Formats: sequence, C-alpha cells, structure tokens
Amino acid sequence: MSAEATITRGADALGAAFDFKSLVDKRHDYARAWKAKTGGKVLGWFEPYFPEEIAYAAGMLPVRILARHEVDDISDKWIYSSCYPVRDMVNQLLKGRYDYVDGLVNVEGCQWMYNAFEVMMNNRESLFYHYLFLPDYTNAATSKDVAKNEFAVLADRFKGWTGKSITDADLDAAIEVYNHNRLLLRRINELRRADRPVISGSEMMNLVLADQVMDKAEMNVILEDFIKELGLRKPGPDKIRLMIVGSETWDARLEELVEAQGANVVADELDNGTSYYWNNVLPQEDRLMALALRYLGRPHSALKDNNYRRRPQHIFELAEDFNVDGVLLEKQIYCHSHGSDMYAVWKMLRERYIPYHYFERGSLLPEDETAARLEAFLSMLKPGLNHLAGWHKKFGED
Amino acid sequence: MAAERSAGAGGAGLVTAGIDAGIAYTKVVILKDGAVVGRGIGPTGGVDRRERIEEAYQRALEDAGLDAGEVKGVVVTGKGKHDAGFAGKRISELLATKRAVERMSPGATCLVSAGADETIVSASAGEGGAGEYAFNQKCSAGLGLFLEYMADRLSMDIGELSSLADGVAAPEASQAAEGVAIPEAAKAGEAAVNEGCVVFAELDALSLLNHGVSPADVGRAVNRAAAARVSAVINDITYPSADRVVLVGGLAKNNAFVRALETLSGIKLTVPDDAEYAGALGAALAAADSAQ
Amino acid sequence: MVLQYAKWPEIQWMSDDAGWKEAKTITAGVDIGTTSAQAAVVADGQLAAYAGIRAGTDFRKTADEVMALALGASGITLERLSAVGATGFGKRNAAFATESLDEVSCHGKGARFIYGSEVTTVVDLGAQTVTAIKLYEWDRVWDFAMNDICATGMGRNIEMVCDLLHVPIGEIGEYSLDLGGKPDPEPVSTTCYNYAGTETMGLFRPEFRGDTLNGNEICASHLFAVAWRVLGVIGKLQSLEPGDIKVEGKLGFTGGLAHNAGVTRRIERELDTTALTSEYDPMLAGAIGAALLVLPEAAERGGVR
Amino acid sequence: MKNKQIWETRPLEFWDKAKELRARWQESSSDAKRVLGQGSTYDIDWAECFPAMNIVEDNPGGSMIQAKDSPYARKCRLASEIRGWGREICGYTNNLWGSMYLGYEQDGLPFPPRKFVVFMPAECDQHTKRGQQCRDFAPVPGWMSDCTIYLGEDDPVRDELFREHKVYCNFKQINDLERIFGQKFDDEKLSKMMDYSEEVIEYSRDIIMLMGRTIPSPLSVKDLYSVYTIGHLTKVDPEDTVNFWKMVRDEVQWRADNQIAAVGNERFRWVEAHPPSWHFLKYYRYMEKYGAVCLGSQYTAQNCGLLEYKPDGGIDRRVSMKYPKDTPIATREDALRMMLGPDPREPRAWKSDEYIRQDSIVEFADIMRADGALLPLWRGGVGCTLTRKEQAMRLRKAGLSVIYYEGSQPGDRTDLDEQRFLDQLDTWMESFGYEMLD
Repeated sequence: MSAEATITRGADALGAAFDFKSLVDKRHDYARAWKAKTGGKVLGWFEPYFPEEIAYAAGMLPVRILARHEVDDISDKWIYSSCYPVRDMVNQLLKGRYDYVDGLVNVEGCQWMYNAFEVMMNNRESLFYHYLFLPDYTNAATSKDVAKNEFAVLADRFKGWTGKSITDADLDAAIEVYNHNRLLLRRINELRRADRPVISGSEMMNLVLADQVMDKAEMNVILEDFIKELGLRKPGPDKIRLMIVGSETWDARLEELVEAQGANVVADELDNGTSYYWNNVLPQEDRLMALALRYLGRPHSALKDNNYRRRPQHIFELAEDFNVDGVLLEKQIYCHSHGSDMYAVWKMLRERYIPYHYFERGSLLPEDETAARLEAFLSMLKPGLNHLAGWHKKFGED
Repeated sequence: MAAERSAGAGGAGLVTAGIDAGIAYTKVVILKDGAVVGRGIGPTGGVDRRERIEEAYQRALEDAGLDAGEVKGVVVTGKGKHDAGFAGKRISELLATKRAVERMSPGATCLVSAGADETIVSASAGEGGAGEYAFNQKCSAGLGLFLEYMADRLSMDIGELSSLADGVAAPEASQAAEGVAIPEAAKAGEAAVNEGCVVFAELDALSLLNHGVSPADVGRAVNRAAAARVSAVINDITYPSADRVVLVGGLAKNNAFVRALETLSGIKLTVPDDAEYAGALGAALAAADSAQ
Repeated sequence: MVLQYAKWPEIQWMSDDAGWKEAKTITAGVDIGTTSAQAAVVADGQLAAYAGIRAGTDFRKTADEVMALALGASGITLERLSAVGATGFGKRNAAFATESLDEVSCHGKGARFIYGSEVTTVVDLGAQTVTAIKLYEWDRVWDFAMNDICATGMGRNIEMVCDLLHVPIGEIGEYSLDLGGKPDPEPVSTTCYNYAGTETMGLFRPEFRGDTLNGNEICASHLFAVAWRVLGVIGKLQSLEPGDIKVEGKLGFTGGLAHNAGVTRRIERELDTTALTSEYDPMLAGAIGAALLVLPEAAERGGVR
Repeated sequence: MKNKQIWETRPLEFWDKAKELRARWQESSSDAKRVLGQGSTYDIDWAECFPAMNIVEDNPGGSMIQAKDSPYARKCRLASEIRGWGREICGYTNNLWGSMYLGYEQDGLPFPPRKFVVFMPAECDQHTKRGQQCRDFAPVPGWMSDCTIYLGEDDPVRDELFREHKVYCNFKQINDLERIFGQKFDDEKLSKMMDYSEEVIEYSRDIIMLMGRTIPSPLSVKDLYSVYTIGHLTKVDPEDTVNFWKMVRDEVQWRADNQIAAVGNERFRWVEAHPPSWHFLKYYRYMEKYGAVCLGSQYTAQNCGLLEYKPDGGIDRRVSMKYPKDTPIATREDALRMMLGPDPREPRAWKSDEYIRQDSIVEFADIMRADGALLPLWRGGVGCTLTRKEQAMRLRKAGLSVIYYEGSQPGDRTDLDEQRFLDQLDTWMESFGYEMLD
C-alpha cells in the first residue's frame, strides 16, 4: 500500500479488514504523506498529558512518538539506565526515523521521557521545542490556573512558530473533532463489555495506537465505518476475560499472546489505552480552562496519582464494569512511575479478590517466557481441578 | 613510551614476561630482547587461581625453553592480576592493551579490546583532546563468556561460531530486529536475539531453538547481538578517532562477530595476529620498560 | 572450559516391580526445560520409571531421547501409554505428547506427589525461571509468582560461576555453607545474575576487604545473592500486612537447584522454616505432575488412548 | 610517577565539635520513636516550625539505614519488593518504607506509624511519589507541592503563577496541619530559619570557593561529607549550627592561607556529579593514595544555592538570595513567597532543563580547577541519572578526563561492584601515569 493510499479516507483504503496494525506500522509514511498533501507541520509529542487539541487547532498533525525496537547501539552514548521504550525512542529519533517531525513537545511527566526529549534538543537544534508544565499535584486549587496558563503559553509559542493565531473558532473545531473521536473510541470500547465481545484486545490496542498518530478527522471517518462493521460481526466464543494494567505499551504483542492462549483482553488501564480517550472536554466559554480541566481530570497516570489516590478505584471500576476474570500487571523495567505505584494496586486487587499476575517486561517481550506465565495464570482462572477437567473445551473453542 | 625502545635496542638477553589473567583464561607472553619467544594459555580458575596462573606461566616458560630464574621482570594484568603473587608489578588492562597495540599495529588511532568479561575502547587524542577511553556498562559484561556458552549450547566450537558469517550478509541494523521475531521473521532469515542484555539474549536464543530455528541462524543472531553491545561501547567515545581501529581480545578471533561489528558500526577493523595475547604482550613490554 | 565443572549426572530409573507394566492406565509426563529434560512414567498413579538428561541443541531430539530413556528396556512403547502430558519451556517439541500443560500446575501436582499433601508452598528452582506456587489444601493453584525478567537465568548462572571458580556444581553448596562458623559475607548483586557472576569473580582481590574472602566465602557470597533473589519471588505470595518475609504452611523445593543446599538452606534460614524432604528427586516434579494430570481423563477412558 | 608528600597536612579541628553536634542530634532523634509526621521538603523547616510534632525528614532515614546496617537495609528492600515495589526504585525510598513494611526499625523497636506526610516537591520523579507509600499503607493526611519548571528565558507571567501555586500548596499544608492536629505553626521561626539557613549557606559558599581557588585544597569532599548534613538534614540548635559552620569556614580559610592541604600529595583534582554511595566512601581515601582529591559535586555545591549564574552567563559564588531583605513580611503568604525566592524554577540543577544540568558541571569543574570528573551512574534513580552521559560529553569537550561507576543508588549497595569500581579508579590514575603512594 503506498503512502498516498493510506490517507485516503474511510474503509475503502483499509479494505474490509480494518487493519489498524498496519496503520501503526506505516505511520511514518502516513505523516510524510499528510505533510506533502497539506503543507502543515507535524508535531511529535511525548506525554499522555499533551493537549493535542491546541496543536490541531493550529493546523498541525500531532503524532505520538511511539517506541519501536530496532538494534540499538547508540542510545548508551546519550542516556544511562532508562526504560527500554525511552531508549527505543532515542534510538529511533537519532536514527532519523522521525525526520518528518518539525517540532517536539514534552509535558511534565515521566523523567525518562523527558530525557529522550532533552537528548533531542541537544541533537536537532533546528526543531521547535516546547516543555509544558502540567502540575504533578493535579488537585490543588491553583493547578487549573497553572495548567490553563501553560496552555496559553503553548498557543502563543505556536503562533510565534507558525505565524498564525489560534482563534476560538479553531479551538472549538479542534475540541469538537477530538471529543467526537474520544466518543467513538468509548463507543467501541463499550462493546468489550459484552459477554462475547466482537472486538479483540489486540485489535482495540492497535486501533488506539493508530488513533494517536493519525489526523483525528480522518480517523473519525474510519471509526464510524468500523463501528458499522462491528455491528455486523458475530460474537466470538466465550473466553477468559483479562485486563492489562501498568506501564505504557507500544504494540499489541501482549494482547496477541493472550489471544494465542484462547483468552481475550477486554479492558485496560494504560496511558496508551483507555486512559487516552476516557474523558471529554466539557465546553465552556474559556476554552483553555475547559482543556485544562479535561487534562487534569483525565484518569491519573501513575506518576500523577500521588496525593489523593484515584487510580486503584478507577482500575477497580473498570475491572468490575468489564467483568474481568483476572488482571495482568505489567511493568517496564526501570519504569519508576509504575515501579512505585504497584503497592496500592496490589492492595486493592487483593482486598477485592481479583486475581492478578505481576511481571516485568522490556519493550520486547520474551515470548516463550511470557506465554508460560500467561498459560499458568489462565489455568489458575479456569474452573476445575486443572484445565483438563473439560472446562477448557468451552473456552477457546467454538 | 615508544615501542621502538624495547622492540629495538633492549639489553642483550633481557627476558621479561607478561601475564594477562582474564576472567576465564590466563594468557602469558615471554619476551626476549623485544621478541616474543614463548606463549602460554590456560584457564584462570577461581578457588585455584594462583596455581592456574602459575601453570600458564610455566607453560609459557616451557614454550620459550627458559627458566623462571632467567626472567628479569614479570608484569601482570587482567581481572586476576591481584592473584599472581609471584609477579612484580600490576598494570591495568587498558594500559597493557594500549602498549601492545602500539607494537602490534603501529599507527592505530583506536583500540577495541573485547574479551570474556570486559570491553574496552580507547581512542587516541583527537584535535586538542586528551584521548579517552570507555568501558562496557555492567549490563554488557561477560560477552565472551556468553558467546562461549552459546557455542556450547549450539553444539559448536567457537571456531564454528566464528565461521558462520561466511557467505551470509548480516542484515542491516534497521532490519535486523523488529521484535524477537519468532517464528515468522526467523523463517525469513532475520532471527534476532535481544542485543541489550546477554541474559535476555540467551533466553531469546533458546526460544529460537525451541521454535526450530537452525543453530546456524541462532549463532548468527547471537554474534550480531554481541556486536551491537561492543558497537555501543565504541559509540560511547565523545571524540572518536576511527581512522585505524584495531580489535584485540578473545572476541577478535570470532570472524563472524568481527564482520557483524564492522557491518553495524561501519568501521573497518584491523585484527592483528595473536589478538588474544595483546594484554599479555603489553604487560611483557611494560616489564621490559621497567627492567631497563 | 565450558561446563567442565557444571556437569551434573544424568539419571535413569525403573521400578523393580515388573508388575507395573500390566497396569490399567499408564501415563507419562515430560518436562522439557531450557537446560534439562525429565520424563516420568506413572502406572495407575504409581511412579514406575523416570529419566533426566541435559537438554541439547535440538529440543525435539532431547524430548525424544528423554522419553525413550525413561521407557528404557521396559518394553513399553509410546503407543501403550494412555496419555502423555508435556510441560516446560520446550514442550512444543514433545511431538509424542497428547496434552500440553502449564508449568505451574505440573510442579504443584508433582510436588504434592513428592512431598505429600502437606506441602502448600512450592518453589521451583529452574535453570532460567524461578516460580513460587501457593496451593490450596486440595490440588489447585491458589497463586503463583515468577521471577522478574531481569533476574532470569539463575541456574544457568550458577553453572557458569562453577566453571569459572573451578568448583564442581555438586559441591558448591556445601562449600558455601562451610564457613567455619562465620556468618555469610555480603552477597554480590542481587539484581542480575550477570552482574553477580562478574562481581563474584572480582572478589578475590585482597585489598579493601577487612578479611580476604576465601574460596568458600566467595561461593557463599554468590549463593547468598541467588537465594536472596529467590526470596523476592517467594515473598510475592504473602499477605501485604507488615512483617518479615514468611511462608504459610510447609515448603517444598522442586527443580534442579533443589539439590543445591547452598541456595535452599539460605532460603530456609531467612524464612525461618525447614523444607520438606523426599525420597524422590525434586527435579522430577514437573514430569511427574504432567503424568498425573493427564491420568484422570485417561483412566476414565479406561486406559485407552 | 611515584608521588610523595608535598604539602603539610593537619587534622581538622572542627571535627570534635562536629562529633558533639551529631551525638546531640542522635540523642534527640532517638526520641523519634514518637515521630508524628514525615516532612519531606527543602522549603519549610517543619521540625522547627511545628516543634511539638517531632517531624522527621525522609532522605537521611533511607540513606542511613544502608550506611549503618546493610543486612537490615537488604531486608527493607526485600520487604518493599514483595509488596509491589520495583527493585530499581530508589534505595532511599525502599529502605525507609521497607522498614515500615517490616514493622520494626534497625534497633528492633516498632516502626513509628506516621500521622501525616508532606511530599517533597518533584525534583525527581521518585521524590514525587515518595510520600504516598505511607498513605497507601494506612490512611493519613498528606500534602504535596510541585517542582515547577519551564525552559528558556524568564517569563514573569509564568513565574508569578508558579510562585502563587507553590505558595498556595505550602500555605494549605500549614493551615491544614494546624487545623487537623491543633498545633500552632511558628511563623516567626519560619522567617528566622530562613535567616539561619542563609547564614549557613553563606559560610558554605565561602568554603566551596576556598576549596576551588586554593591549591592545594584545604578541604576534601570526604571531610565535607562527614559534616555536610549538620544543620540541613541533621538538625540541631540553629544558633549552634551557624556557629559551627562559621568555625568550619574560619578553619578552612586559615588552612588555605597557610597552605595546609587536605591531601598532602595533591596532584589530581576531580569533581563529581552526585552523592557517592554512602556505605562506600572508602574510595576517597583510596584515591588519596594517588594524590587525588575530590572537591565536591553538583550536589554539594549547586543544589543548595551555593553558586549561581551571573548575567554574563558564567557561574560563580552566589551573592545572596535575590529578594531584598527589607521586603516587609505582613502575612504567612508573604513569608512563604519570600522563602520561595523570586525564581520559582529552582532548584534547576536537580530537575534538568536544556542546559543547566549538563553545562553547569563544566563550569563547576572549572571553578574547582578540576582535572577530571567521576560521574556515578545510578541505575535506580531517575533524578540521579538524568543527563549524566551528556555531562560526560561536555566535560570531555572542556578537556577533562571523565569516568563513570555504576550502582543502584547512593542508599543501596546492591549493584555497586566495589572491586570493579576500584579497578576502574586504578585505570583512571594509570592513564595519567600516576602510581600509588606506598
């Protein structure tokens, strides 16, 4: 599929398959084609708290910098320690995989991610850079004012860069597109609550990842079509229902491994997953304040869930609403935010008798090892003395 | 510290010895008037380390047909350098290797020493710089041991692992590993193992075998992973001086690894003869320097 | 030099009671690990034969070999077996198996066979993976935890260190416990076995250590680190209430390192408990468990395949 | 090059006084069995301002556990790990809260449950989350603040908002504490402590500059570390503290004037970037055998406001807090505003921005007339590790020789391979042709 073809709207370009994974894989081609077509700027962003609406209102294509592993012999020169995804980002950025990006924005959040951002500042001086402070203390009375002002500063810097002011109408339009996008994603996600969902965990994850690197208006058309297609799908077999919680993931490999074991991931609490689209902007006259409240009020990421706790409760609600049988807690090696947030999650899950399996991962999963864990965990969740008691015949088989 | 001094005009009959007691093997070189007259190699050992090092030394003396009494100075280097009680001075691996490379490959601007345990890169002074060196990070310690174990696991000797590169182009870095690649990519000849950590690499290699990937393909993947680690140390140098890069140490004998490293780093490597004896030679030369 | 000191003996055993061949239902289990492979034959629930070998390059060949070795000269053919359960890292290579089973269930079941019904916490000490399993009073997995990915390869690392130290793998444990009454020295890195290995090999250096460590103490420093890492896995099964690390009920070790007293004693010491012992080789737990788990269905079918 | 004694050395006279102060602190902190709260901030001196509440700070707790009792520290970290904490999480955190999970302290006495916690502002992500442990463990009130930062030129509007945000956070902490616990916050003490602290910092500035400008250095960082915490983390009577630091400054001044060396064979000077492994300070003495002296780190010299950027872009001794001393303080908010100072982006050397953390070490090395730099790479601390590799590149560009060592974190001995570290120091010194003094 040529780069040009991928930006043709709607399902036609994708075929009936709605192959979101290939959209993710071809995201660089997509962005280059977008640029060629529109002449606009592409803005790379790093942190889940980045207010994309502002960039979109400024006529840019905001794309999330996603980790993707390839042989890495240069990141050691620039950073020590750090989680694998961040290393992968540095590796990719230094190797020019994102050469179409005109600017990079980092938001107060994970410091490893910040490290990747700042390595780039020192490597590609010609790009536009902005660091946006969004309080770690999200709930202080003054936090929203700080956030709103930071958004105003960002809009101002965009203006200085592009030469174009962002009008209220621009913001309204962007908020409209993004709200619609989030609504569509929630609608699709809601289908996972069914006893026999018509969408698999890996499909959903790929979809959300693709959503983060594409023009939302275009994506919305695809999503509308996809929802129609989902309506035609027949429910699959009964499967064990899992939920994934933990460090950000950058592909759907874990979901695929779960599916290979005859189970399904029906819920997640990941910054790259449901947390990305969970809440909408509630419009008000002060557009930037509306945005500030949306971002401060989104499901807390682990790093920002440090004063009055929200995450455990949110995870519990998801687990209950989506009727999950067990939770996979995955943590990237060196992920300090999740490495220091698990206790409260463990505690909540134990108090509520929700089985979980905790494990560490890199950006690559050691597949046989992970499969062994999953198999044992799933076997624990199935009724009967062991999974040979016959019950497995109900699961994973039509 | 010019190489010529000991290589050329040494005192008549000056015999010195250099011992490189590495984590796995002890290498010994005996010099007479600047010329190598004897070599010895043997396991360094652990609880029996003192005896094993002495054994390797005796082996080298036998090879040279000399008696310990004739040796005017013994210098020891390597991780086990504190355990050769009979030796005189200790010098660091960096210094010993540098000293040897001056002799083995004059004009080298950068040396890479990759052994069982440690990887050291030393670049000569660029413009205005003082010259610098870099060690491997702990996460990539034990590369040589890893390769040796993998060879055994693949039922190869280290020579076979070394000959794997022949006729096979190492994939470009960018294509080499999109995931651990089991089994689809493995089928396509792109089998790869984690190149960031030898423990993960081993697990990946076992996975590849588990999925029926041929030992030869696994061997290639393993060599490439080791090459990426060494390349990372080379890249750690702020002022690279890559005009003439010399590779020494045990890994230099592994041709497949050397080629993978060249492909990945884009650097042409010079591998001198007896590259694994570089540390020992450097120590012997240092001994000659101080004996004069 | 590889594996000169790390060699451990391969095993083969068959019941003297020739009657087992007449049993109604004969099942087998194979546990194809990363480094070793075991096979066990169970006749009407009784252990009849077993074998254990080192895993080779070709997992398929390894699986065939260990199964053949267990059946040995018994005259029993694969076809006579009512069911064969396969578990372990390389189980996909046991082409002759009729069922594929997860490792945790197999080790749990096998440990119940080996140590009896009182075992409630099973710790499988494998070459690559460490698994702690909590069992209900009945044969059902309550919870389990596996090692962090960063702490993979414990058994393999001990093999490598034995080779480097020139200490036979069968003896390193005893050496490490023989410290002349002195307490354990500080452990080497408890994060990563690769760190631990190189750090161990640097301990010979005399300076800056009040007392130079002798060979036994160096073994102790290494195995202490290993044991400490295992504790990190075992502890994940306990309640989150404040208190020291502990296990509830009786503890049983399985896997190859269950033989290494230098590891197991230290774990027992920290947990303030004594592990169960058995006449059976704990290395066989996975294979026995697999053979037993496929038994009920096979028996139901009347022993026919 | 063998080396020998060149300059006169002398034992430090302030040493006895330091020991006395420390003993006094120990005595008072053994009362800490009735600790009420966990204060975790650079800003407010909680212990002085809420005297009845016996508030302890968390940083020294975590590091002292490792330094004093390694087996116990190991247990603490295991206790954290098996309750969900990553093994690569900061050792201070895992040590301190590990003892909470164990339920007892080093001496076997019960861990005093905290009644509240004040989080440290987020210079390092792991500090940001350090307070939550005891709140997740048992429900107690907690308050946090923010480490506000932006890049680029000063922006008065952002400064104003950030400052007010921080003032609000601190104000709320104090008011809520008063409201909940019925204790009076000592507003006068707040201002007074700022003065004391500024006085101590003034002396510290002198000391650092004397170390940097004098060859041989009158004081090594090894000596400095043994008194470093007095008045900061090791709280004693404020006036005694100020007098003590004056005594140190005077002695260092005298030594500098009289060419009394910290290391008699000084021939190599180096700087660091971060605290060393507190349980393994031996390497300073090891290096002294080579005639090498360490003059401090970004941590010792920059984070506490000892140095500052000058209008010309250079870095030098900080004159004083920029807020004029005669600004009237009418309200608690005024005092807090005063305390926070005019630059809400501080302390920037902690939280990296595009140049400060990378570049300032070069300037620091220059002031210290350093020949080399030793950069710790702490695997288990994001704030500890950020930008180290870039610092090395810039130091090399400035002509310094740079080496690293790797470990977990200053309060965690787990991954510090001591022998490898010392071997690398040998290599470093040998690369200059230096041999050890016999």
